[in-house]
Amino acid sequence: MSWLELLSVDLMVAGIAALVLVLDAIMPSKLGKAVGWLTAALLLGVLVATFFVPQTGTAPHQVYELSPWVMFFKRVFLVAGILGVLGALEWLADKTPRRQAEFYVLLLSSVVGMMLIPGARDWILLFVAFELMGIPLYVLAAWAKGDTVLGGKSLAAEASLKLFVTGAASSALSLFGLALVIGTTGSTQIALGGGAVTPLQGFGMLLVLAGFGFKVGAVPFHMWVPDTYQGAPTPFVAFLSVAPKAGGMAALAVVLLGGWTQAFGTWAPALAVLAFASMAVGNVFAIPQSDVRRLLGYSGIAQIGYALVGLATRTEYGVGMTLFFLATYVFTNLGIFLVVHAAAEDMGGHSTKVLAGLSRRSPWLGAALLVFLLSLAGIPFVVGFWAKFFLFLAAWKAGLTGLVWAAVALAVLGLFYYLSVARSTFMSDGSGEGKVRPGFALTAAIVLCLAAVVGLGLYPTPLLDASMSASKAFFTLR
Amino acid sequence: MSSLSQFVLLAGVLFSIGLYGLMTRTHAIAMLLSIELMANAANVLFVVFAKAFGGAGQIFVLFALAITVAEVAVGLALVMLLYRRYDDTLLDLANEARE
Amino acid sequence: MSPLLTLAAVAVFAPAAAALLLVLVPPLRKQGMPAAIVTLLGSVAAVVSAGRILLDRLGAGHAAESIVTPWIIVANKPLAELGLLVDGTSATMLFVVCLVALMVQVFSLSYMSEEPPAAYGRYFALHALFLFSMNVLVVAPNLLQAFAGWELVGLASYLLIGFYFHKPSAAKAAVKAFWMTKLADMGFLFGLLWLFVQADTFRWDVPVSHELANVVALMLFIAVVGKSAQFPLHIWLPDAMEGPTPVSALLHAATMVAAGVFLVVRADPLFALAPFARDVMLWVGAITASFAALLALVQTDIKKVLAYSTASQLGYMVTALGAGNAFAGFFHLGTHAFFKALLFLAAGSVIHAVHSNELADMGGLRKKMPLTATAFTIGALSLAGFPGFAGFFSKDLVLHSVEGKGGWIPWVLLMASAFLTAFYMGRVLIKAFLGAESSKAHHAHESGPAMAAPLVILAVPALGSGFLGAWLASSTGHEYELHFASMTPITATVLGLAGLGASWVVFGSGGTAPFADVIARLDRESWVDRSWELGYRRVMLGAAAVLGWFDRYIVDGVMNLFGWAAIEGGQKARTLQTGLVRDYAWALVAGAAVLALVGGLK
Amino acid sequence: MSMLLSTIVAAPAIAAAILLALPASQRLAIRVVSLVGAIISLAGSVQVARLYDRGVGGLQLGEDYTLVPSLGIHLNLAVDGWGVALLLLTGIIIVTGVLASWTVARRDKDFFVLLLVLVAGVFGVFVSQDLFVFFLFYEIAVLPMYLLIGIWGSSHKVEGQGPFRFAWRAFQVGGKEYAAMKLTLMLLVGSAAILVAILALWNEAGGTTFDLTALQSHHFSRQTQMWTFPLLWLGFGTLAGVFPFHTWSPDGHASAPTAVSMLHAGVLMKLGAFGVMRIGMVLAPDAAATWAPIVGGVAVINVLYGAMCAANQTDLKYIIAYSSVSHMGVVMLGAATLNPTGWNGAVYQMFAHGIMTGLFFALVGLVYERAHTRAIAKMGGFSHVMPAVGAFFTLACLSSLGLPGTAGFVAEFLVFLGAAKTQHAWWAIPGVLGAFVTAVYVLRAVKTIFWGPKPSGEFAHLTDAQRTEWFAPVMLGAALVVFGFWPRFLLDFIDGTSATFLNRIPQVAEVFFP
Amino acid sequence: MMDSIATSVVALAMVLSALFVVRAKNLVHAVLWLGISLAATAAFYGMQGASFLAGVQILTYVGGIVTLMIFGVMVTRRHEGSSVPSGHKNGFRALLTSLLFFGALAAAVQKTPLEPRPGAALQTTPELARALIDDYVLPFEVASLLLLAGIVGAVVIARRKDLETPATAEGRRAAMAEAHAARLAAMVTKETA
Repeated sequence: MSWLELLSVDLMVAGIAALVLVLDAIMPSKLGKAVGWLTAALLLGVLVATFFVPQTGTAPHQVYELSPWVMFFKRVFLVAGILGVLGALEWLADKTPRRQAEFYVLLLSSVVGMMLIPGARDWILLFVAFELMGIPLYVLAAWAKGDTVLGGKSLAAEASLKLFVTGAASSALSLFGLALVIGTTGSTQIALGGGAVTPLQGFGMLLVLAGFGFKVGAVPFHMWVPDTYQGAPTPFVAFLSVAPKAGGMAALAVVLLGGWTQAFGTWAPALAVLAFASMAVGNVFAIPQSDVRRLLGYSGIAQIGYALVGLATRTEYGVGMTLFFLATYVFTNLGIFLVVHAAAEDMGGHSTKVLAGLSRRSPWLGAALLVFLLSLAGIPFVVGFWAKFFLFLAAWKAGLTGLVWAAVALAVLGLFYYLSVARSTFMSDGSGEGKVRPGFALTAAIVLCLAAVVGLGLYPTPLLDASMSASKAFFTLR
Repeated sequence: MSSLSQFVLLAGVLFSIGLYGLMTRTHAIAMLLSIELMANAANVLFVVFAKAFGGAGQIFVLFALAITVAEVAVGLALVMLLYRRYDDTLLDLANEARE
Repeated sequence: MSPLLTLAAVAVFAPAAAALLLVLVPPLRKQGMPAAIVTLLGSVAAVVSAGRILLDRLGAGHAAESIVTPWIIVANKPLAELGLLVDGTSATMLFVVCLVALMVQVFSLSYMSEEPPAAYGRYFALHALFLFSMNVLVVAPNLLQAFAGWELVGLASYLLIGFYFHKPSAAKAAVKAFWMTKLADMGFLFGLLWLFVQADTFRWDVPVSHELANVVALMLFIAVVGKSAQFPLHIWLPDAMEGPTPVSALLHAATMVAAGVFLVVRADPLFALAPFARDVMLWVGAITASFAALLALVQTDIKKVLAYSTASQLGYMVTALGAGNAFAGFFHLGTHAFFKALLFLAAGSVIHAVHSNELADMGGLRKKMPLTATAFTIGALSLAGFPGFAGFFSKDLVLHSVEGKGGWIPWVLLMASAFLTAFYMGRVLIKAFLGAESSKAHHAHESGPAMAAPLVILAVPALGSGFLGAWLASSTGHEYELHFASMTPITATVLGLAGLGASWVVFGSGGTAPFADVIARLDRESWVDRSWELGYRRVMLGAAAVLGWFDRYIVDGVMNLFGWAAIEGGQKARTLQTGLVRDYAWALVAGAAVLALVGGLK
Repeated sequence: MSMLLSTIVAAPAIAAAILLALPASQRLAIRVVSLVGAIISLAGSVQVARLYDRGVGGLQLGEDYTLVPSLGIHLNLAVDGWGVALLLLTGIIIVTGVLASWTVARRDKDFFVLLLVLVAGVFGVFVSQDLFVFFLFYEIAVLPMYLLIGIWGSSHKVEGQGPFRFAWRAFQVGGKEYAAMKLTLMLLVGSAAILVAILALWNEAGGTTFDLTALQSHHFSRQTQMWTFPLLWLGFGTLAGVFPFHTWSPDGHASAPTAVSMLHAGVLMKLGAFGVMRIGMVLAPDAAATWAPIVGGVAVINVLYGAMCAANQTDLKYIIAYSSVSHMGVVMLGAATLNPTGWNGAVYQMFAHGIMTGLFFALVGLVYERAHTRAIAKMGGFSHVMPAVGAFFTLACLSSLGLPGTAGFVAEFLVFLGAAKTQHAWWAIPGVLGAFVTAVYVLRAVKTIFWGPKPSGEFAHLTDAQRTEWFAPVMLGAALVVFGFWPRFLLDFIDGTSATFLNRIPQVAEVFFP
Repeated sequence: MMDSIATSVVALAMVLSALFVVRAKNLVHAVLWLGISLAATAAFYGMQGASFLAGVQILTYVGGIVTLMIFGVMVTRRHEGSSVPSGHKNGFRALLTSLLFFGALAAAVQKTPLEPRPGAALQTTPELARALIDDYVLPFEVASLLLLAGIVGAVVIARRKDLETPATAEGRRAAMAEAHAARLAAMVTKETA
């Protein structure tokens, strides 16, 4: 057995990317939507395959370590990838028919990058994987470069440049920090080992934390989020808002909990501050927003704050809950962006005003949006409730009572704007006419998300058990 | 103060200069230049530490260079996009999302 | 269950069944006459049972029979019980109530015949409800059941006063009656609560300390003041005359208003331990007796004369109770029930004939309505304490019991009231039945047998029930003695005759009462009424307005403030996000620098 | 294992799921399905009352399904005596509520779905024996209210006054969306407090189980109790309308559609009081005893203040809404007594007030649907045209002012008696005064609306209750009288459970259960 | 001694040229200063014994990136001529923040004893090569994927032909020029206000 087998899933995804690229080169104009369907189908195949490939193992030189923890993330990223592909499929074929394949290639590259993160045990691999996840996103954010976006302004350049500049800057920041940390130890292993943390290392660690903080959109590294969410193509934002976040969280977990376990005195307070600031800023800034994508951007900042609380627990329990949170967040946030996308395409804009009366024009989309909103707000029998509740349980158990207080209070504030969206889309009748009819792939993606959100809301145990055993594996192996 | 500390501070100065540029520049490419300065400062640090403590610092620099190249390629493409969209390369122009 | 209790149960539940039937089967009620028949059947059953019980009690001394069942359970123990208590007092009261009720209902058959069928049915349904409620009160084995009955008769009173609910005045009077009595009933409730907290029971005859007895008795007496229209809560009773006249006869003269007196009689063991409460009662009763008698003098509405007279007579009873002679009060209650019901029914007959309540519209009716006139005269003489009539005996007993109490002042007040009573009754007799015929009286004629029969039947006890005193006393376990030769009865008789004579002198020639203007002002612009009105409008509604404003604009305002702060805060905050990349970069760097600073200095 | 309780909870939820599958055009089918779901729940509740062995007491008819094994969360359903009473209440209210909503015209499918979801939550709360599941159902019961009021509610306008006038700019005070948002946010702030308390209790009990019986047997440290109890009190209390957190209630009830007001004032507010007693006082007994003076003090404010505010209202729904605030004060007062008399009274008042206020709102809905106004000053003489409505309204008023023979009396009497038995006997005084003030404003309302000359003009041709509209008044009115005359139908259930719970409060147990 | 003087000179060059990069008014000059700074860095690498890196630095940075930048500047410049304003705003705030950062670093350096580990040696070029294809072969492969993605991305974005015909592009250009003037004017008024 070659150690490449450990990477079979990642190789398969990379292979799909290559296949798509080649197909596009051979017959560029004949593919149409087929390329999207093919990608989705193959990704689904990979998702199925994840259950039949080796689940544990270590690559030579301790560069990479496969475990249920890693497999959990891989599946999350694959699901996000499938849903992202399905959600974008029709929009791509319609709006940018001549560069569909490239979209999938870049998306898949990013997915490969993400999938490598949770298993990385070496800084070099982690850093490269992290960048592999990030760089395609800069490009994808600018995808709608030519067309006039709904509402009249093309925001592609703005969306991608803001993402890029802040992203590149934070890369540089974490690179500098990394130099301080690993330069002084002389080893590229993430695991720091024992011994006291020197001030210089502490300095570096928090720079690295800042760099990761950018990717997950934690305050104060969050500024790009609303602009990018608003300007980038919505189906892509659906993907952007969940998968890289999960990737960033995985990196944080690998580094902080896996590598710098002993140095928690340095980073734990900072993490708590980031968590609090994210929850506070996200929830407060979201209130006056009228563009749903922008509102969801701030909401995403707040949601990441909750997830950070889970990491701040530093317990197996808390990490398990964070995994559960992230996995459900994939369905919820992807779902809500896809619904907004579907609605906006037919209603002509993303503002709450334009989306008013959605549930009159398409009852099931209106209901779906409501369900996703409730899940984000943490209302029972949709999965978001469990996610939040579990996190709070873990945090309280870990003694982070202050953070729980803040989180609970701010969650109520969050309800204010989630309900405002619901008020517009579900309650008011609006003025427009005509049905809202998303395409088949988009419908399929939304229905999948909806089924997951409701199904897991009714019976969260399978996912919770998977999260817990992933977390357990992580803590056993570290 | 040992020469090592001085070299760390040298890298720090370079990095801070990059930061300064990042925060003051309005031209997109000028910002890119500042980011290059920052990355370069980090590389300097790697090399300095690699010499003092051994380890794979140089390898890291090699990877960092590769990544920087990719970033710059994408970045410049985005600057072109900006230019095409606004007929200029001032980043301040890209401020239409917020209402 | 003994036969006696079974009979008592019949007396209670026969009207209840009638009421329930009429509620549950709307067609029956809406037909009118069937409803009357159902109610009457219930009442007849009740009267027969009550009569049978009374006969049974005749020779039984004051032995009581009772049965109870747990009604409210707390901590696995019965906290409150419902049941039947039959002794001399309740047997007598039950019979009086049922008989008068039946008479009034029979009278109503004809009196209310002009009502639409639905209203007619409703009327009788309410009567059944009332009789049930009153009987619940009468046979109550404990204070709590008495309270339940007490409140229910209040409800019946409210609904019956408001029977003509389309008339704003009737609506107002009904609500006023309920409010005033409910206000007073808080005393009952507090008394109950306090008694139970201290003594852990609701029994009538619980042995308690003087202190507790005083407090509880006073509380209960507050309720009596309301229900029995004592000063200063008497003001609802005249207004209650807005109800149909038979209702006034039954509820607001004979039975319901006397419930207060009955309550005190029942709770005599408690009141016996409460000398202070008794003193209060003595004074309140005496003041009410004289004050109401004075006001009765100037009323132009025949029913209002009778209403004030009722308040006055209730004052007599309360004074007697305050003087410590419960039997005197109870005896007067019984005789009063008959003669006052008779008076009201006779007045109803007159009103029915002339279609007016005003004395001015009557006059010279003795020729047109001889039977009615005779009945009214019997009632009036009985009320005035004419020797040999029922009222004479009971009033004598009351006056006798007051002798020497409170420095003779209550006695003097009651004596004065005795004079006034005769005086104003003489006035009514003269104005209504003697003298010249008014235009309205011209077409008056005697009513049918349904109205005549009750008058005849009630005239009998109004005349003769005074002679039953000794028997009543024995069956309720009291001493009874006649004192004809002493000063009190002689004075009272003289004053009564003097009152009649004076009225002949004053009113026979068409004159008005002396000081009529003064008294009238006392009545119409009654400071009592106005004080209550002020209390309601200014104090209560004023406080309500202040609190309502406070709730809407301060409490709610603070909540709105939070919402406002969230929205405004969000609006203000969004300006922090400038949209400029260099600002984003700055935030990024500054954040990282601060973090790193902390990390480096740790 | 009997499936009775899960049937009761699931029936409305399944009915809602069926409704989702029905096309919106099948209007009759939608109603019939809803009604069937509600009736199954009611019948189940009646069956529960029949099967529950009062002699044995305690938890019965238990069902246990594992929900999240790793966290010790079980869908653990069982009823105690309180549960029986409140299940019956909920069953009655939802059946009558569905019938009272028969005429909802706009988006009726959505309406019934939300209504049924809400009521499933309510049933769930009353039978949950797992703290987590309890909270889960509690949240479900709260949230649909937002949409129900926001979509089907009615609006009016309240101009700003007073020192906080400026805050009126931020929203349309009095509007249905304002009411819905205020209600939801306030209630969810409450749930947030509850959540924190639950976390703390769970953690201190070992962090392995949410089972209420297990938690009950754990003695929490006094320190934890002292701060979790107020959280639970105010958290649940917000839903129970505890002053000054009652302010969502008048606007919410006034804006809500008929059935929603019925359910909300009739059942949901009870959820709050139930939570305070069942969770707060039972799990934190020491703190409950210590805090009782404050809980009771605030409760009497509620009673009197609510009544006085009601006396100042000119809008019929506001009158009823404030009366709910006042009556829920009675419940909380009963709870604060911490003696079996007061607790029996509190639970009985939950039932009595639920029925009574359900009747009120059903009738107000009837009147409003016909007269299209809620300003009582505009009404008058309605008994001429709708005598039955008038009669039932009067009946509700009588129960409201605590007339013997109605359920309201038994409840209030027990509460006042319980209050008088505590060291704070003065509580009974404002309590009884509140009942008097109630008499003033309800009878004034009857007089103004239903009495007086025959109405003319627009109100001349109003009609009495018709067809399905009869059910709600008849059922609820009958319940008021039946349970007023023979309280033991319920009290026997309630009593045993009160005693069990009170035994947990040491100071109380000594006195009452030596 | 000679060593340290040479190092100081190189370091000075690095810092000064970096300063010019961020302060130069003309963007073209800034890019050229960056080239000098990077070249000085390469010299520094050489002095530190990392000669392979020095070579790579010259090739990729000075030879590749700087050229690319110049190219980018030229393509996106608005007017003919060699001067491209590079913009400079919020200098004071940025200065303070940079100083804060540097101060923090200096404090951390001050508090950290930094003594070179005896015997530690820089990897030689063969060692580097071996590490790259043995220890770090996985990251190496990933980096190739990353470069591929970067290239694909850059091409996709830079490519102009997607949806536009030359005519629409021309129209859009004209419209944009107008809009641009308006925006600039607005920015100026905002600044002055």
